[in-house]
Amino acid sequence: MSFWDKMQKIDRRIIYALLVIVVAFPLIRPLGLPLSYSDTTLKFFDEIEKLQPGDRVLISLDYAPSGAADVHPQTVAVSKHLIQKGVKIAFVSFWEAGPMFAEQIMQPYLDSGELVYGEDVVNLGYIPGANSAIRSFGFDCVGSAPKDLNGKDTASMPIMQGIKDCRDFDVVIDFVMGSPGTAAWVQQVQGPLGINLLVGSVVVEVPASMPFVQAGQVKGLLQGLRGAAEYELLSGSAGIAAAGMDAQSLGHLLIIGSILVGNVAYFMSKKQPKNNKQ
Amino acid sequence: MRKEIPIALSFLAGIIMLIDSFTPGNFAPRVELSKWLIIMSAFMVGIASVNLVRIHGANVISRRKGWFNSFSLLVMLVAFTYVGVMKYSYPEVETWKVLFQNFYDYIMSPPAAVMYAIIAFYVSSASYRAFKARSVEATVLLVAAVVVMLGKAPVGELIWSKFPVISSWLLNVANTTGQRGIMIGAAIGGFVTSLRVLLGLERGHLGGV
Amino acid sequence: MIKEGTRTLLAIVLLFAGVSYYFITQTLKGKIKPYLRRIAGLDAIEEAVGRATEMGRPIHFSPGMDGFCAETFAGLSVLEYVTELSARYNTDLIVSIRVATVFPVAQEMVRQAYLTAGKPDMFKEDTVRYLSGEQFAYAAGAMGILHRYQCAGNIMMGVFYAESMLLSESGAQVGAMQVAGTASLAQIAFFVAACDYTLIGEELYVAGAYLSQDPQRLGSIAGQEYLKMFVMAYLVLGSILATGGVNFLQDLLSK
Amino acid sequence: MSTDPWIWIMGLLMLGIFSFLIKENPFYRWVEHVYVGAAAGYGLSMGYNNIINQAWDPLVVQGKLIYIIPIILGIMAYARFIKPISWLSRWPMAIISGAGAGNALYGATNSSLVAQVKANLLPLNSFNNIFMVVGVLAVMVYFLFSRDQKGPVKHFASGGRMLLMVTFGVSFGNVIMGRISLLLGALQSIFGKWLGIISL
Repeated sequence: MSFWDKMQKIDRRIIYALLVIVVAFPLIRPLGLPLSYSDTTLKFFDEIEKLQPGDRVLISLDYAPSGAADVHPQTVAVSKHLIQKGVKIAFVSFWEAGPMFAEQIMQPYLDSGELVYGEDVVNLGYIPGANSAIRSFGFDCVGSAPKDLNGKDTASMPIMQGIKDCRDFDVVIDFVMGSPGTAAWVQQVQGPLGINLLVGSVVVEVPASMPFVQAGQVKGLLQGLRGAAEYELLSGSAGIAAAGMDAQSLGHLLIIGSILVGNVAYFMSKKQPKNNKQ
Repeated sequence: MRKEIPIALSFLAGIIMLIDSFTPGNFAPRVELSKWLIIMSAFMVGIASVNLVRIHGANVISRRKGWFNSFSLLVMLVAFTYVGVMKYSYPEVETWKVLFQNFYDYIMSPPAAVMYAIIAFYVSSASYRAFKARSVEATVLLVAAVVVMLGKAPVGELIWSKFPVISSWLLNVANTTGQRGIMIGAAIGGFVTSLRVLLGLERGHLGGV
Repeated sequence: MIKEGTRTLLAIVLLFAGVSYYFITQTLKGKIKPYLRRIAGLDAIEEAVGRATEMGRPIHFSPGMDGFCAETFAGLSVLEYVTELSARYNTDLIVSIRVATVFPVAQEMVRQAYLTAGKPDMFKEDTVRYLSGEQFAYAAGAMGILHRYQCAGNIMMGVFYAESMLLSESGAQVGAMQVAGTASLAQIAFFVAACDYTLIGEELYVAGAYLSQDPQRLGSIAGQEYLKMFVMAYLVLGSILATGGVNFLQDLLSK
Repeated sequence: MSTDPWIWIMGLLMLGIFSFLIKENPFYRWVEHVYVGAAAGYGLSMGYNNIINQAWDPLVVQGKLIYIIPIILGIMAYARFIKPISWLSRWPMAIISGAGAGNALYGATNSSLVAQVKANLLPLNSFNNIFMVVGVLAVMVYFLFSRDQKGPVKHFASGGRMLLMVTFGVSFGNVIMGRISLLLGALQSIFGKWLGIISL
């Protein structure tokens, strides 16, 4: 077996080890590579900048722990910016795991007394039923979530006063990693009611969401951890996402490199005469 | 009757949804039905657990190979459910709340996060093994993938300033075109399948029980 | 009575429903005999089962991650076909399930298929296995199955999310021949990279009808073809008119 | 290094799953089962919460007697486990799937079909527009199944397939970034929270 044949059949665990090293290194020693902003992030940011103190925003948390590393930093960055602007936030979720993320975000502000529960912020909990639930909530918010996560009546909360359907929120943001998510919000609520819809998505879902952005149904889109990093820098508070950008760059280089080496090995071993391969 | 009633119910539910979509204001039966759907879906959650308890309970009782794993599964299931029920029943007791959050943060989330992380490893080994310029088609796929990667990572901009431009054209124009073609076709396919469900022609989900 | 802005939509729904209904009934009556071209990936399924027989290892099948939707229905018709092949070639089959409501249906389907093939004893209690409702817990279980049984074939047909790469790369690691089919846009790329053959989008729906040769399904595919051609004509005409500054066809869609 | 026992549980469970990268092994198998059990328990407790909030409270506390119907329908779903009456479980399934189909008929037509067709009725006056109009048609031709791909149809269809390959390449390249950020998240937990090598 020649060198290139061996390279073709390299043990995958060597690649795995390289990937760990390459991604972990910049976590310990950041390189600080520059970053540019994508259009969809700028549009997202502009929509949020237009909001005034006292406006109300609905945040739909449609993700689970498995994908949280790519989308949760977005939720953190955007919520932080909204709270700084004095905007009130209602959290809801159509994924079982969603409500826990809202708790994580709200808790520090509630503990410090910066926000008052039921007035500045509310966690409407998880509503089962996927697409049907999104539709039903979109058309009748309080009726579909009569109690919050802790079993308190939502109808009497100051933050929910005057909210009939989702049009009564100034902006609706869906943070999402799959289905039900963007497509359901667009098809079941944005289409019929014409709400102001922004989406923060894991990167995987971005290509599938692009047609909705092109068609104007989604007004702004944050794309994965990089979207979160861009948003952090735009709103002036660099956090965990910005710190991860170097690791992403090196990880990309490794994968591009392995595609190149894999191809070189493929062509070199094809050139050599074969006797022991089919 | 065992077949006709479900088909009739299915048709009725679908028509209520459709009428609501095409008439102004809220169609009252739809508002009610939506709440019913939420309640029924909540009951469905338990079906999966009944399955698990049957399978793993049997493993433990007859001491099959790997019964200890099945036992651990059942212990986790019961413990998590108990803590959750206590948390909702006594929202003022801090212990249950903290315990529930800890179960979630330290037992349920970590394996999920690692499974997702493993994808990164698999993507790298799959790119090494499979992304070969074997044919024109494969080469097209490969080049598009590499250009987009270089356009996305900050380091690509340092290599050639045009990478982000080309990659955003690929994402916004070429990708949107391809996705749109698939989407329009799939919408027609999905329409026809939904129609068959509504008319009771597709009833795989009603059989087998 | 009809909501503003949905009139055209209603007309489209009625037109499409009418066309589909016509083709389904005509095919059922035998007046139309729909023709479907061969889909290359389907030959690969038989090859995978044959190969598994030679190696004496089982085939793994997954009907995807979702409940009863168009893709799952199509996936289950492929399962029926795979079970027939498994009976014909005497190859063991393992079906892993994520959605609780799909479980009894798949189990019944496999049992019936073995019975019809005259090999009822090939069906075992653990031929069809419910793993977990949680996405990655299911994936963890299915990866375990692929490795523990060293499956020689891995067939995945239905809705898939992020676990597509986990399942298909695990299959590749144990050297399984893999055929996947999905309409989940984001995942097709992973299947294309790691599998031997991938059915893309609508090919999956058509595969279901093609394999079952059920006239009612074939009829609806025939109707679909005409609807698609109608939409294509609309697209061409609309763009030509738009070039001349006439936006009649765009406006029509918002009425 | 952390002294919190919960963090240690987290770290060990993570290592258990990671160990699969080296080889399938008993430790992995055990963590796999613990994970399945935890997920089922979490789902059950959420389901309990929802039944109390959405059904039991309205029925018992607010006296909305009509809610007895969906509750009975919900319980009927469990009839599948009792052979002689298992057919009863078809009723709730039928309602849920029928409503889903009704929603899908409207949703798919409205957003995926009409909105996408409308967005693609572009004037043929720029390269991008011509590309999009011709591209969408080519992809749709590739998905025609009632005729064999011969002659001009073949060229058009293979152009469509080529465009699909670009689309999948873009998806793949685009996704890598997301996957690496998830690996990053996991490594931050292990090296940061657990072992304390990096500060967060």
